[in-house]
Amino acid sequence: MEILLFGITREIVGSGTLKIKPEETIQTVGQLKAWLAGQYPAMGKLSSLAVAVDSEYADDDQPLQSGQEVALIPPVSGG
Amino acid sequence: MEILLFGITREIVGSGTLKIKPEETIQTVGQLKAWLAGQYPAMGKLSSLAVAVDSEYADDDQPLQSGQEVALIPPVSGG
Amino acid sequence: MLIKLVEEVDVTEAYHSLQSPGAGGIDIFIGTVRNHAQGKEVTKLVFEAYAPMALKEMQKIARAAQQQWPIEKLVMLHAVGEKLVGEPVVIIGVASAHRDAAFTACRFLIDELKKTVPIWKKEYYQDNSVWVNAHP
Amino acid sequence: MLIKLVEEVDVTEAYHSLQSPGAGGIDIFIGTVRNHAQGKEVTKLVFEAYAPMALKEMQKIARAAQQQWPIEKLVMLHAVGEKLVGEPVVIIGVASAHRDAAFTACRFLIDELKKTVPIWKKEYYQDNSVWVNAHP
Repeated sequence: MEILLFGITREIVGSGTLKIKPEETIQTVGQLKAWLAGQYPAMGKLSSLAVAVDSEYADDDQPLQSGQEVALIPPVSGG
Repeated sequence: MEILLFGITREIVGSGTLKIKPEETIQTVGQLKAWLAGQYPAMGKLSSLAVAVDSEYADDDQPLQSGQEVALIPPVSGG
Repeated sequence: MLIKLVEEVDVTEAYHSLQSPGAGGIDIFIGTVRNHAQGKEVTKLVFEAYAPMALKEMQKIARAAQQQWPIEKLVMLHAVGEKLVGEPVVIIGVASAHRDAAFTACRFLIDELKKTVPIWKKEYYQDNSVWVNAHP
Repeated sequence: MLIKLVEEVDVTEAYHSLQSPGAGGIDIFIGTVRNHAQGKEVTKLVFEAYAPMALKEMQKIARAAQQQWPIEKLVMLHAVGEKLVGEPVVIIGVASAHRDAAFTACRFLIDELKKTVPIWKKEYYQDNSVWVNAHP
Protein backbone atom coordinates (compact mmCIF):
# COMPACT_ATOMS: atom_id res chain seq x y z
CA MET A 1 0.00 0.00 0.00
CA GLU A 2 1.26 3.46 -0.90
CA ILE A 3 0.11 6.53 1.06
CA LEU A 4 0.26 10.12 -0.22
CA LEU A 5 1.65 12.59 2.30
CA PHE A 6 1.18 16.36 2.55
CA GLY A 7 2.24 19.22 4.78
CA ILE A 8 3.58 18.21 8.16
CA THR A 9 2.99 14.47 7.55
CA ARG A 10 5.29 14.71 4.52
CA GLU A 11 7.94 16.30 6.73
CA ILE A 12 7.49 13.75 9.55
CA VAL A 13 8.03 10.86 7.15
CA GLY A 14 10.60 12.73 5.07
CA SER A 15 8.98 11.82 1.76
CA GLY A 16 5.87 12.58 -0.30
CA THR A 17 4.79 8.94 -0.23
CA LEU A 18 4.95 6.15 2.27
CA LYS A 19 5.09 2.51 1.17
CA ILE A 20 3.65 0.01 3.64
CA LYS A 21 4.52 -3.65 3.22
CA PRO A 22 1.65 -6.11 2.64
CA GLU A 23 2.68 -8.13 5.70
CA GLU A 24 1.57 -5.26 7.94
CA THR A 25 -1.99 -6.42 7.13
CA ILE A 26 -3.67 -3.03 7.46
CA GLN A 27 -7.31 -3.51 6.49
CA THR A 28 -9.13 -0.35 7.58
CA VAL A 29 -8.54 3.38 7.92
CA GLY A 30 -8.56 2.97 11.71
CA GLN A 31 -5.86 0.28 11.53
CA LEU A 32 -3.77 2.55 9.30
CA LYS A 33 -4.00 5.38 11.84
CA ALA A 34 -3.02 3.03 14.68
CA TRP A 35 -0.06 1.70 12.69
CA LEU A 36 1.10 5.25 11.85
CA ALA A 37 0.91 6.34 15.51
CA GLY A 38 3.14 3.39 16.40
CA GLN A 39 5.69 4.05 13.67
CA TYR A 40 5.72 7.86 13.84
CA PRO A 41 5.07 9.21 17.35
CA ALA A 42 5.06 12.79 15.91
CA MET A 43 1.81 11.92 14.06
CA GLY A 44 0.12 11.38 17.41
CA LYS A 45 0.93 14.95 18.44
CA LEU A 46 -0.98 16.59 15.57
CA SER A 47 -4.25 18.44 16.31
CA SER A 48 -5.99 15.90 14.10
CA LEU A 49 -5.19 13.40 11.38
CA ALA A 50 -7.70 12.38 8.75
CA VAL A 51 -7.38 9.87 5.95
CA ALA A 52 -8.75 10.30 2.45
CA VAL A 53 -9.59 7.33 0.26
CA ASP A 54 -9.95 8.09 -3.43
CA SER A 55 -9.91 11.80 -2.50
CA GLU A 56 -12.84 11.63 -0.06
CA TYR A 57 -12.63 11.88 3.73
CA ALA A 58 -12.91 8.33 5.13
CA ASP A 59 -14.25 7.02 8.44
CA ASP A 60 -12.13 4.75 10.65
CA ASP A 61 -14.14 1.65 9.73
CA GLN A 62 -13.73 2.13 5.98
CA PRO A 63 -11.89 -0.87 4.44
CA LEU A 64 -8.67 -0.25 2.53
CA GLN A 65 -8.27 -2.13 -0.73
CA SER A 66 -5.58 -2.29 -3.33
CA GLY A 67 -5.99 0.16 -6.20
CA GLN A 68 -7.34 2.94 -3.98
CA GLU A 69 -5.60 6.29 -3.66
CA VAL A 70 -4.97 6.78 0.06
CA ALA A 71 -3.73 10.08 1.54
CA LEU A 72 -3.04 11.48 4.99
CA ILE A 73 -4.79 14.78 5.72
CA PRO A 74 -3.20 16.66 8.63
CA PRO A 75 -5.08 19.76 9.94
CA VAL A 76 -5.88 21.93 6.93
CA SER A 77 -4.94 25.62 6.83
CA GLY A 78 -5.93 27.00 3.46
CA GLY A 79 -7.28 30.46 2.88
CA MET B 1 -33.25 82.30 -1.10
CA GLU B 2 -32.08 79.76 -3.69
CA ILE B 3 -32.68 76.06 -3.17
CA LEU B 4 -30.73 73.27 -4.89
CA LEU B 5 -32.90 70.50 -6.33
CA PHE B 6 -32.03 66.89 -7.13
CA GLY B 7 -33.72 63.79 -8.48
CA ILE B 8 -37.48 63.86 -8.42
CA THR B 9 -37.63 67.31 -6.76
CA ARG B 10 -35.70 68.72 -9.73
CA GLU B 11 -38.27 67.15 -12.06
CA ILE B 12 -41.25 68.38 -10.01
CA VAL B 13 -40.00 71.97 -10.13
CA GLY B 14 -38.61 71.62 -13.65
CA SER B 15 -35.26 73.18 -12.78
CA GLY B 16 -32.08 72.45 -10.82
CA THR B 17 -32.63 75.45 -8.57
CA LEU B 18 -35.64 77.18 -7.06
CA LYS B 19 -35.56 80.89 -6.23
CA ILE B 20 -37.86 81.93 -3.38
CA LYS B 21 -38.69 85.63 -3.03
CA PRO B 22 -37.71 87.32 0.26
CA GLU B 23 -41.36 88.37 0.86
CA GLU B 24 -42.26 84.69 1.46
CA THR B 25 -40.52 85.16 4.84
CA ILE B 26 -39.38 81.56 5.28
CA GLN B 27 -37.30 81.44 8.45
CA THR B 28 -36.84 77.75 9.27
CA VAL B 29 -36.46 74.40 7.54
CA GLY B 30 -39.98 73.47 8.71
CA GLN B 31 -41.44 76.62 7.17
CA LEU B 32 -39.64 75.86 3.91
CA LYS B 33 -41.15 72.35 3.81
CA ALA B 34 -44.65 73.74 4.53
CA TRP B 35 -44.25 76.36 1.80
CA LEU B 36 -43.05 73.72 -0.71
CA ALA B 37 -46.00 71.42 0.07
CA GLY B 38 -48.35 74.33 -0.67
CA GLN B 39 -46.65 75.32 -3.92
CA TYR B 40 -45.88 71.80 -5.23
CA PRO B 41 -48.48 69.20 -4.16
CA ALA B 42 -46.31 66.47 -5.77
CA MET B 43 -43.68 67.09 -3.07
CA GLY B 44 -46.21 66.01 -0.44
CA LYS B 45 -46.55 62.63 -2.15
CA LEU B 46 -42.89 61.66 -1.76
CA SER B 47 -41.89 58.92 0.72
CA SER B 48 -39.90 61.55 2.57
CA LEU B 49 -38.37 64.96 1.98
CA ALA B 50 -35.33 66.18 3.88
CA VAL B 51 -33.56 69.51 3.71
CA ALA B 52 -29.80 69.98 3.84
CA VAL B 53 -28.24 73.23 5.04
CA ASP B 54 -24.59 73.70 4.11
CA SER B 55 -24.57 70.05 3.02
CA GLU B 56 -25.73 68.64 6.37
CA TYR B 57 -29.14 67.15 7.11
CA ALA B 58 -31.17 69.82 8.97
CA ASP B 59 -33.97 69.53 11.55
CA ASP B 60 -37.27 71.34 11.01
CA ASP B 61 -36.48 73.96 13.65
CA GLN B 62 -33.14 74.92 12.10
CA PRO B 63 -33.15 78.62 11.09
CA LEU B 64 -32.45 79.53 7.46
CA GLN B 65 -30.12 82.47 6.88
CA SER B 66 -28.79 84.14 3.79
CA GLY B 67 -25.46 82.81 2.57
CA GLN B 68 -26.31 79.21 3.42
CA GLU B 69 -26.43 76.47 0.76
CA VAL B 70 -29.89 74.92 1.03
CA ALA B 71 -30.87 71.74 -0.84
CA LEU B 72 -33.87 69.42 -1.00
CA ILE B 73 -33.10 65.76 -0.37
CA PRO B 74 -35.83 63.44 -1.67
CA PRO B 75 -35.56 59.72 -0.71
CA VAL B 76 -32.03 58.61 -1.54
CA SER B 77 -31.39 55.54 -3.71
CA GLY B 78 -27.65 55.23 -4.22
CA GLY B 79 -25.81 51.94 -4.35
CA MET C 1 -9.14 55.92 2.74
CA LEU C 2 -10.26 56.49 -0.84
CA ILE C 3 -13.73 58.06 -1.23
CA LYS C 4 -14.81 59.35 -4.63
CA LEU C 5 -17.69 60.00 -6.99
CA VAL C 6 -16.60 59.04 -10.50
CA GLU C 7 -17.98 58.45 -13.97
CA GLU C 8 -16.63 54.88 -14.00
CA VAL C 9 -15.92 52.88 -10.86
CA ASP C 10 -12.90 50.61 -11.27
CA VAL C 11 -12.50 47.34 -9.37
CA THR C 12 -8.76 47.20 -10.06
CA GLU C 13 -8.24 50.70 -8.67
CA ALA C 14 -10.26 49.73 -5.59
CA TYR C 15 -8.23 46.57 -5.04
CA HIS C 16 -4.92 48.41 -5.40
CA SER C 17 -6.00 51.05 -2.89
CA LEU C 18 -6.74 48.27 -0.37
CA GLN C 19 -3.19 46.88 -0.33
CA SER C 20 -1.66 46.83 3.13
CA PRO C 21 1.00 44.57 4.67
CA GLY C 22 -1.10 44.32 7.84
CA ALA C 23 -4.19 43.07 5.98
CA GLY C 24 -5.09 39.40 5.98
CA GLY C 25 -8.61 39.80 4.59
CA ILE C 26 -10.10 42.15 2.02
CA ASP C 27 -13.81 42.26 1.29
CA ILE C 28 -15.02 44.12 -1.79
CA PHE C 29 -18.69 44.67 -2.55
CA ILE C 30 -19.65 45.72 -6.07
CA GLY C 31 -23.16 46.89 -6.85
CA THR C 32 -24.01 46.32 -10.51
CA VAL C 33 -26.95 47.18 -12.78
CA ARG C 34 -29.39 44.27 -12.74
CA ASN C 35 -31.52 43.54 -15.80
CA HIS C 36 -34.74 43.48 -13.81
CA ALA C 37 -36.43 45.29 -10.91
CA GLN C 38 -39.98 45.13 -9.55
CA GLY C 39 -40.70 42.45 -12.15
CA LYS C 40 -39.81 44.72 -15.07
CA GLU C 41 -36.94 44.64 -17.51
CA VAL C 42 -34.43 47.39 -16.77
CA THR C 43 -32.65 49.04 -19.71
CA LYS C 44 -30.40 51.45 -17.83
CA LEU C 45 -29.93 53.48 -14.65
CA VAL C 46 -29.02 57.12 -14.28
CA PHE C 47 -27.37 58.30 -11.05
CA GLU C 48 -27.42 61.87 -9.83
CA ALA C 49 -25.55 63.08 -6.73
CA TYR C 50 -25.41 66.16 -4.55
CA ALA C 51 -21.65 65.75 -4.76
CA PRO C 52 -20.21 67.79 -1.84
CA MET C 53 -22.80 66.44 0.58
CA ALA C 54 -22.53 62.88 -0.76
CA LEU C 55 -18.78 62.92 -0.15
CA LYS C 56 -19.27 64.33 3.36
CA GLU C 57 -21.83 61.62 4.20
CA MET C 58 -19.58 58.89 2.79
CA GLN C 59 -16.71 60.20 4.94
CA LYS C 60 -18.96 60.14 8.03
CA ILE C 61 -19.91 56.53 7.37
CA ALA C 62 -16.26 55.61 6.80
CA ARG C 63 -15.25 57.21 10.11
CA ALA C 64 -18.08 55.40 11.91
CA ALA C 65 -16.78 52.10 10.51
CA GLN C 66 -13.20 52.92 11.52
CA GLN C 67 -14.39 53.53 15.07
CA GLN C 68 -16.18 50.16 15.24
CA TRP C 69 -13.70 47.83 13.53
CA PRO C 70 -9.90 47.63 13.13
CA ILE C 71 -9.64 48.74 9.50
CA GLU C 72 -6.33 48.91 7.61
CA LYS C 73 -7.72 50.41 4.38
CA LEU C 74 -11.14 51.49 3.18
CA VAL C 75 -12.53 52.46 -0.22
CA MET C 76 -15.93 53.83 -1.28
CA LEU C 77 -16.46 54.64 -4.96
CA HIS C 78 -19.82 55.58 -6.45
CA ALA C 79 -20.64 56.24 -10.08
CA VAL C 80 -22.70 59.13 -11.40
CA GLY C 81 -24.37 59.35 -14.81
CA GLU C 82 -25.78 56.65 -17.07
CA LYS C 83 -25.05 52.97 -16.36
CA LEU C 84 -26.06 49.99 -18.48
CA VAL C 85 -26.96 46.45 -17.40
CA GLY C 86 -23.94 44.66 -15.94
CA GLU C 87 -21.95 47.82 -15.28
CA PRO C 88 -20.65 48.48 -11.75
CA VAL C 89 -22.16 51.47 -9.94
CA VAL C 90 -20.69 51.28 -6.45
CA ILE C 91 -17.62 49.66 -4.94
CA ILE C 92 -17.06 49.33 -1.21
CA GLY C 93 -13.87 47.72 0.06
CA VAL C 94 -12.36 47.05 3.46
CA ALA C 95 -8.97 45.57 4.32
CA SER C 96 -8.44 44.31 7.85
CA ALA C 97 -6.12 41.96 9.71
CA HIS C 98 -8.92 39.39 9.95
CA ARG C 99 -11.80 38.52 7.68
CA ASP C 100 -14.57 39.01 10.22
CA ALA C 101 -13.97 42.79 10.46
CA ALA C 102 -13.56 43.06 6.67
CA PHE C 103 -16.93 41.38 5.96
CA THR C 104 -18.83 43.14 8.75
CA ALA C 105 -17.50 46.62 8.01
CA CYS C 106 -18.05 46.22 4.25
CA ARG C 107 -21.68 45.23 4.83
CA PHE C 108 -22.15 48.16 7.23
CA LEU C 109 -20.71 50.65 4.71
CA ILE C 110 -22.98 49.65 1.82
CA ASP C 111 -26.07 49.43 4.05
CA GLU C 112 -25.43 52.91 5.48
CA LEU C 113 -24.56 54.38 2.09
CA LYS C 114 -27.97 53.33 0.82
CA LYS C 115 -29.69 55.02 3.77
CA THR C 116 -28.06 58.43 4.02
CA VAL C 117 -25.85 59.39 1.07
CA PRO C 118 -27.60 61.91 -1.24
CA ILE C 119 -27.41 59.98 -4.49
CA TRP C 120 -30.49 59.28 -6.59
CA LYS C 121 -31.13 56.49 -9.05
CA LYS C 122 -33.59 56.68 -11.93
CA GLU C 123 -34.53 53.28 -13.29
CA TYR C 124 -35.40 53.10 -17.01
CA TYR C 125 -37.70 50.36 -18.32
CA GLN C 126 -38.85 49.71 -21.88
CA ASP C 127 -41.76 52.13 -21.59
CA ASN C 128 -41.15 54.46 -18.66
CA SER C 129 -38.79 55.43 -15.84
CA VAL C 130 -38.99 56.03 -12.10
CA TRP C 131 -36.90 57.62 -9.37
CA VAL C 132 -36.26 54.65 -7.07
CA ASN C 133 -37.71 54.95 -3.51
CA ALA C 134 -39.33 58.33 -4.29
CA HIS C 135 -42.87 57.16 -3.57
CA PRO C 136 -44.28 54.93 -0.82
CA MET D 1 -18.75 28.47 -11.56
CA LEU D 2 -14.97 28.94 -11.70
CA ILE D 3 -12.97 26.80 -9.24
CA LYS D 4 -9.21 26.55 -9.63
CA LEU D 5 -5.88 26.06 -7.90
CA VAL D 6 -3.37 28.40 -9.51
CA GLU D 7 0.11 29.82 -9.00
CA GLU D 8 -1.23 33.38 -8.98
CA VAL D 9 -4.79 34.28 -8.06
CA ASP D 10 -6.09 37.22 -10.11
CA VAL D 11 -8.74 39.62 -8.82
CA THR D 12 -9.51 40.91 -12.32
CA GLU D 13 -10.10 37.38 -13.61
CA ALA D 14 -12.37 36.69 -10.65
CA TYR D 15 -14.37 39.86 -11.23
CA HIS D 16 -14.81 39.13 -14.93
CA SER D 17 -16.01 35.61 -14.20
CA LEU D 18 -18.70 37.06 -11.89
CA GLN D 19 -20.36 39.17 -14.60
CA SER D 20 -24.05 38.39 -15.00
CA PRO D 21 -26.95 40.56 -16.22
CA GLY D 22 -29.09 39.18 -13.39
CA ALA D 23 -26.62 40.21 -10.69
CA GLY D 24 -27.18 43.32 -8.60
CA GLY D 25 -24.56 42.56 -5.95
CA ILE D 26 -21.13 40.96 -6.10
CA ASP D 27 -19.09 40.22 -3.01
CA ILE D 28 -15.43 39.30 -3.39
CA PHE D 29 -13.27 38.16 -0.49
CA ILE D 30 -9.50 38.19 -0.95
CA GLY D 31 -7.24 36.55 1.60
CA THR D 32 -3.78 38.11 1.57
CA VAL D 33 -0.47 37.40 3.30
CA ARG D 34 -0.34 39.43 6.50
CA ASN D 35 3.02 40.63 7.86
CA HIS D 36 2.38 39.20 11.31
CA ALA D 37 0.83 36.16 12.99
CA GLN D 38 0.88 34.93 16.57
CA GLY D 39 2.80 38.09 17.47
CA LYS D 40 5.67 37.27 15.10
CA GLU D 41 6.79 38.89 11.87
CA VAL D 42 5.88 36.76 8.86
CA THR D 43 8.28 36.73 5.91
CA LYS D 44 6.38 34.44 3.54
CA LEU D 45 3.86 31.63 3.29
CA VAL D 46 4.08 28.42 1.30
CA PHE D 47 0.89 26.64 0.27
CA GLU D 48 0.68 22.96 -0.59
CA ALA D 49 -2.50 21.26 -1.85
CA TYR D 50 -3.75 17.74 -2.45
CA ALA D 51 -5.03 19.09 -5.73
CA PRO D 52 -7.67 16.59 -6.94
CA MET D 53 -9.25 16.34 -3.49
CA ALA D 54 -9.00 20.10 -2.87
CA LEU D 55 -10.92 20.78 -6.10
CA LYS D 56 -13.55 18.16 -5.18
CA GLU D 57 -14.03 19.70 -1.74
CA MET D 58 -14.25 23.21 -3.18
CA GLN D 59 -16.90 21.99 -5.62
CA LYS D 60 -18.87 20.41 -2.76
CA ILE D 61 -18.83 23.69 -0.83
CA ALA D 62 -19.87 25.61 -3.94
CA ARG D 63 -22.82 23.27 -4.51
CA ALA D 64 -23.86 23.59 -0.87
CA ALA D 65 -23.88 27.39 -1.26
CA GLN D 66 -25.89 27.16 -4.49
CA GLN D 67 -28.49 25.09 -2.68
CA GLN D 68 -28.83 27.63 0.12
CA TRP D 69 -28.76 30.94 -1.75
CA PRO D 70 -29.82 32.19 -5.19
CA ILE D 71 -26.39 32.52 -6.79
CA GLU D 72 -25.84 33.83 -10.33
CA LYS D 73 -22.09 33.25 -10.46
CA LEU D 74 -19.49 31.86 -8.09
CA VAL D 75 -15.70 31.81 -8.10
CA MET D 76 -13.17 30.10 -5.82
CA LEU D 77 -9.47 30.52 -6.59
CA HIS D 78 -6.68 29.34 -4.31
CA ALA D 79 -2.96 29.82 -4.79
CA VAL D 80 -0.31 27.16 -4.29
CA GLY D 81 3.42 27.74 -3.80
CA GLU D 82 5.29 30.60 -2.21
CA LYS D 83 3.48 33.88 -1.39
CA LEU D 84 5.04 37.06 -0.02
CA VAL D 85 3.52 39.65 2.32
CA GLY D 86 0.65 41.52 0.62
CA GLU D 87 0.11 38.91 -2.10
CA PRO D 88 -3.36 37.41 -2.54
CA VAL D 89 -3.69 33.70 -1.74
CA VAL D 90 -7.41 33.02 -2.03
CA ILE D 91 -10.28 34.73 -3.84
CA ILE D 92 -13.92 33.88 -3.21
CA GLY D 93 -16.62 35.68 -5.17
CA VAL D 94 -20.40 35.47 -5.38
CA ALA D 95 -22.77 37.35 -7.69
CA SER D 96 -26.45 37.38 -6.78
CA ALA D 97 -29.55 39.45 -7.56
CA HIS D 98 -29.38 41.00 -4.08
CA ARG D 99 -26.47 41.86 -1.80
CA ASP D 100 -27.64 39.86 1.19
CA ALA D 101 -27.13 36.51 -0.57
CA ALA D 102 -23.81 37.68 -2.05
CA PHE D 103 -22.37 38.61 1.35
CA THR D 104 -23.74 35.59 3.21
CA ALA D 105 -22.71 33.01 0.60
CA CYS D 106 -19.24 34.55 0.23
CA ARG D 107 -18.67 34.33 3.97
CA PHE D 108 -19.94 30.75 4.03
CA LEU D 109 -17.59 29.73 1.20
CA ILE D 110 -14.42 31.07 2.80
CA ASP D 111 -15.34 29.75 6.26
CA GLU D 112 -16.01 26.25 4.86
CA LEU D 113 -12.92 26.31 2.66
CA LYS D 114 -10.79 26.87 5.74
CA LYS D 115 -12.42 23.91 7.49
CA THR D 116 -12.38 21.13 4.92
CA VAL D 117 -10.29 21.82 1.82
CA PRO D 118 -6.97 19.91 1.90
CA ILE D 119 -4.59 22.84 1.51
CA TRP D 120 -1.77 23.45 3.95
CA LYS D 121 0.00 26.66 4.83
CA LYS D 122 3.52 26.89 6.19
CA GLU D 123 4.25 30.20 7.86
CA TYR D 124 7.86 31.44 7.69
CA TYR D 125 9.20 33.81 10.35
CA GLN D 126 12.67 35.37 10.68
CA ASP D 127 14.06 32.36 12.55
CA ASN D 128 11.78 29.37 11.95
CA SER D 129 8.62 28.11 10.25
CA VAL D 130 5.48 26.20 11.24
CA TRP D 131 2.66 24.33 9.54
CA VAL D 132 -0.38 26.38 10.60
CA ASN D 133 -2.96 24.52 12.77
CA ALA D 134 -0.84 21.35 12.84
CA HIS D 135 -0.49 21.29 16.62
CA PRO D 136 -3.00 22.01 19.39
